[in-house]
Amino acid sequence: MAQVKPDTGKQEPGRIYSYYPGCSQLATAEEYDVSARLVSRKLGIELRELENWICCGASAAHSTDHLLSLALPANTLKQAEEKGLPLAVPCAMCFSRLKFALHELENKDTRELVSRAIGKDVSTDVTVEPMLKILADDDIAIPLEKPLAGLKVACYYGCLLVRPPEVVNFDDAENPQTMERLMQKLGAEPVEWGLKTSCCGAGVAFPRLDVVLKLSYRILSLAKERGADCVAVACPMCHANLDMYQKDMKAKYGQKLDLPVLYFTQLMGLALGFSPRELLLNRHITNPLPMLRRKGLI
Amino acid sequence: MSADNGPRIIGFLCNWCSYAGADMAGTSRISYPSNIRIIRVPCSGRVDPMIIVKCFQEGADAVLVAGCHPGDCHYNEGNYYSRRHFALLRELLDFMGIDKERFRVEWVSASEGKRFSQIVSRFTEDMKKMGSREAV
Amino acid sequence: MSRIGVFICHCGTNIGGVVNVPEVVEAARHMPLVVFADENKYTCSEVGQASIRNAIAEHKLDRVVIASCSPRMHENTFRRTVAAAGINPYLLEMANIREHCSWVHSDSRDATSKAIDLVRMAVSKVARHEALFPRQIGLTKRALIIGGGVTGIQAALDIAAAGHEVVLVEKEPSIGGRMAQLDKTFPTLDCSACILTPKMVDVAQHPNITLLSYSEVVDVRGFVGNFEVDILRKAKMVDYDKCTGCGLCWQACPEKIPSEFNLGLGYRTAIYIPFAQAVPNKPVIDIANCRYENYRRWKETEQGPEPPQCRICEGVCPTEAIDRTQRDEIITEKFGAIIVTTGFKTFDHSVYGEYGSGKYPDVISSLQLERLMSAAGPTEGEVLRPSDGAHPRSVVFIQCVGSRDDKVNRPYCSKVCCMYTAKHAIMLKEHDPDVQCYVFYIDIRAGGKDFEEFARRAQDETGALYLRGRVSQIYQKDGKLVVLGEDSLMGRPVEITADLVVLATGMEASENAAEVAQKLNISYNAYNFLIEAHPKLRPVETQTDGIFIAGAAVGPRDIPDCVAHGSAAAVKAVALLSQDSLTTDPLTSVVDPMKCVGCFACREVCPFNAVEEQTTRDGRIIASINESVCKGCGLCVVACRPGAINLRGFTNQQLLSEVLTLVGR
Amino acid sequence: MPDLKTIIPEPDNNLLSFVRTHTGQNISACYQCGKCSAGCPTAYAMDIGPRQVMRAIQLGLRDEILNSSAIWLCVSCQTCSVRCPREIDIAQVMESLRLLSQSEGRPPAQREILVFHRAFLQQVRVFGRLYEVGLGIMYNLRSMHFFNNIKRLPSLFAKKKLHLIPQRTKGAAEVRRIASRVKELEREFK
Repeated sequence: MAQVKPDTGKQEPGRIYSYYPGCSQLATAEEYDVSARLVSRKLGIELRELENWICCGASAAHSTDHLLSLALPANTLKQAEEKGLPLAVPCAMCFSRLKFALHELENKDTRELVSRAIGKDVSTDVTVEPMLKILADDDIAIPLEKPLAGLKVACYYGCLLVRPPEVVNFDDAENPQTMERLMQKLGAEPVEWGLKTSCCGAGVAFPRLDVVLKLSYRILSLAKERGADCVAVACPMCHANLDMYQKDMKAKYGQKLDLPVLYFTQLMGLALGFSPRELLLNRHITNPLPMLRRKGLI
Repeated sequence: MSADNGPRIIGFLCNWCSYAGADMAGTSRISYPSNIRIIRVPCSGRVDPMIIVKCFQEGADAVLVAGCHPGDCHYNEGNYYSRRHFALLRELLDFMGIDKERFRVEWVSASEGKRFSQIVSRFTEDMKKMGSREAV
Repeated sequence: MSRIGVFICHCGTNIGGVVNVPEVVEAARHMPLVVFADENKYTCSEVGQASIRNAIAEHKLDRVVIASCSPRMHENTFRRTVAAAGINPYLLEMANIREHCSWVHSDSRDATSKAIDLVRMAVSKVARHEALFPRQIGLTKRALIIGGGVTGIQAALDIAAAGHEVVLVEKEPSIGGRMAQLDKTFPTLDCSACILTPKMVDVAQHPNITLLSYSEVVDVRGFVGNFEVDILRKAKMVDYDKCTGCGLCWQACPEKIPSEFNLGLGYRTAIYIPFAQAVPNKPVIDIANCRYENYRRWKETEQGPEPPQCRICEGVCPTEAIDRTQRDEIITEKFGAIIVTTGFKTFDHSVYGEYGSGKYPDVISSLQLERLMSAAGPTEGEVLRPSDGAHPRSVVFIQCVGSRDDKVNRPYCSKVCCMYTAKHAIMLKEHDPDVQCYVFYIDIRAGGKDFEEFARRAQDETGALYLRGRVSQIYQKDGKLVVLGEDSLMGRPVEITADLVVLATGMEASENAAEVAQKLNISYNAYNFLIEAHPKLRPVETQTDGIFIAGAAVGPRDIPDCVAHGSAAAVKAVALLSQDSLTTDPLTSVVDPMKCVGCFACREVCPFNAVEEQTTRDGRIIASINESVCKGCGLCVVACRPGAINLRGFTNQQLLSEVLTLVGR
Repeated sequence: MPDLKTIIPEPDNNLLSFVRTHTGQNISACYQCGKCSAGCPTAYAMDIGPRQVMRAIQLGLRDEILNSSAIWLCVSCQTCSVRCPREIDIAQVMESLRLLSQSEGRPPAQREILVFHRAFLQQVRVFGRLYEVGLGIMYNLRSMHFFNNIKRLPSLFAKKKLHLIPQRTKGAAEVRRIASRVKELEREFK
């Protein structure tokens, strides 16, 4: 666990990123976007949002139209490339699509085809990094104001952040530790558990809620069984699936979970002294405030 | 025989399988009642039925003959002969008024230490129940 | 009056911790004929052994009882100890008070009294021991190898290299065995003939090796070091001293017979060599099929129409090597060791009615496919359908034909079929890229160096479609074969229309394996595979000293295993032949000539044929035991009604005395 | 469920070659260990699991696969791809099969999922970004599940998770431009 340096306030070089919020962060996951921006600023990381960025196409595109599933993210990559800054991406889905695009653009023919599709010639000369990696960087000093003492956190990565390794090359595909290390820095207590990269059901919530319920319940119930006070996530889809349907799970599986699901950025925010209101902690369907009060963290 | 009470059991063990099996019971410390006294023979086929008769005449409570499993005989077929001899012997014992149950033939391989101790334990138990022959 | 010394071992606390050793010693002192008893911490230690030697000298002991661990552990150690002190090593008896006592009984009282009993038994037995002396017998430094396949060839070359004489007997006109019929070998795909032929030539040329081709072992007598073997040398009708192997005769011979070597896929002549690289490379005349021999048979009776006289071979032979005077002859040779390498034959698939009873020309065995693939084969290496000579496009392989099938009494796995089928799939694709192979299998068994990788290659690269399931039936339909199977992975029936079906026929012991085994008096299992002395620790030895087994005669094996096996057997034989004389164990049966009535009931039961006939001075024929052959099982003792036979070391008197010490009144 | 008609393998299994050319994956390498199905989160809901999909490719069972619910229930979580001992990118294969199935105009075994994807893209075309309310409405209309998730709306609005006024960005035009170019190119390659 890296020891915590005092906030010097001044920005270190190389801490400026282009920023790609992603669609969900405008609505259902606004709290992720907001908390990410707050925390970054506090840590001296400047996020410059790409203007007029467009959707990455998500699973919809790559399930229905391969070229489109490359063209949409390629357009964003082009924007980032022009800015000449590394691209910071909070949403795991966006991150995955951008990375997949980068990966496939390695192929010359694909690159030419996609360039024609978006009418600009794309290159692979741009780094795409997940918000988690940027904020968990050990070189970044975290000026703790309210250490999350005694808070047991089940860190949940889901699929897209870590899989497949050769595409996303971030942490370990079966047992990642980035979020755990970060939580320790925040003074919280990560619980070790076996489903941190198991799928929550992803985008099929609309058409097949039953699938999401089954998978997400399995994940949440284990987290609870392992003694977690809350689940930390880095993906709006994971968040939605784990946070929104706990009532339905109760109805279906009979267990009252009431296990708050927070974005890791929100937990950072708390530790950095931001108020629950600033961090939009009130936005979650499964209300985390009572638990946080119990723990004396707010 | 020994001072300890209980049945007096004589065991004829073939050198290659059963005697080694009894050794195995020892090396793996699988205990069994101490009543049995073991006589080493090269092959169960070496055990002359007349010797067994003699054992009973002289007052043994029970006799165990143990040899290699059929087919595993160190001498290829010795245990087949013994099997035949002892089938006949049973009838003879019966004729002599000696309970057949007091004479047992078992196959114990060199690796079956556990099996050997189980056989001896069970045999000893049964003989205890049956009581010593004088008592009969 | 013998003077017995008793030594009780503590074995540290192993014995002493449970058995009250001093009490046992005290008891021993009062046993009959015991003049000395003592205890040691560790009797097997040098100190312990020294104390025994000293006691023997000091107390003039002539027999010794040692109560310690199992005799299976240290009997030989202590025999040497007493021998060093001038006592015959067979005047020692051990009481097993560790494995059979202290280690299995916890109650000190019971254990001690049992130990005392065991010592008493030993004392009474040792008093009845007699001095025994191992005999030295000479041996013939010469090895016989039965079977000239790759295993026998390897064994012959290794023994010859060690400087001993070898006679290699092969029933066929040439050595080489099954390996000579193979095209390529897995997983390296090197040419079978190319790697085998040099070895065959070495056999023919090695000064220490005598090759008896076209010969069979008919009788074996004697025992380790001193076997006497009758060998039948079938009449070749060719004088090998004159014959140069020029080949004119077999090119001229008009008679055509389906070639055994090519499994009926091609023809040979009546005077023939089985294949081009044959060793010896000289022909034999197939008397049953030779026209002139046929004529000679007719001449004897003159029944029926007169068949043609041919004798073309005699006409063309430039060296007048054809010798019609030859007759089968039996020669007798002496050997010190025998290695049996009778190999295997492939399963005859005609028993499978559902696969066409061997009647569908385009349903062939894997060995037939080898011949079709071989450049030296009937089709010069072109794979053509036997029925119409067409190139097959769709080929179905069926594994486990005559393996893992109780219905045909072949429950065992033949070990090599998975691999050679993968090889066939790969090779066929190389022969003809348009071929599509389908392989029906139950499991893929590819244990072995580079085997799994090779088996995968057939599927990954050559695109053979593997289907998990046994084929139920094959039937012919307009010139093709319809194969009915299942893909048990999809749980769906499969139907394939094939041009050619190849059955991966399993391995069987060769037809004369059991016969040979009986002549040698070695055991074989229900499938006529020879049985090892120990499946793991004595894999090439048999229960009969001096007779070794190797190769596929022992069980299904691939080439590298057979070669290794052959070398292993060779080493065993060499180890035996390198001795100048053999020591026999004196713990054998002995006949009392006065009591023997010559009923020979003993001979009936003796597993080792150790009982011989002997004529007494007064002309009676009685039994006598060949001590070099007897292994001391004692079956004869029990069988002997007049009680003329006794087993040294385990005499009736000794067993009786042990019993009486326990229950005597 | 797949019908149980007899498999009659064709020598030229074009499905195998299709997958090879479109994904570079060699399905012949699959030795059917089942680790993919064992780890697949949605396998329990599929008619045939990933392992059987691989097997069906080996056997060339076209309809079996392209009509299966498996290819639609695959959520591309990549678990199978990461763990496959034969290093087959199964998730990618699933994707290519989804696309093949559509290009052949086959009715998807999981209609709702395709409807959802289409509705999603529709939103993106209109707004340049995903407008979730729009997606919800559009999906419900197209899938004929009019009241799907309706009961959730109040709480979602209360929590300000849904915005009634969608953001329109210049990006919208960009997306439409790209989308149409893509269509042209794809026609060009057909």
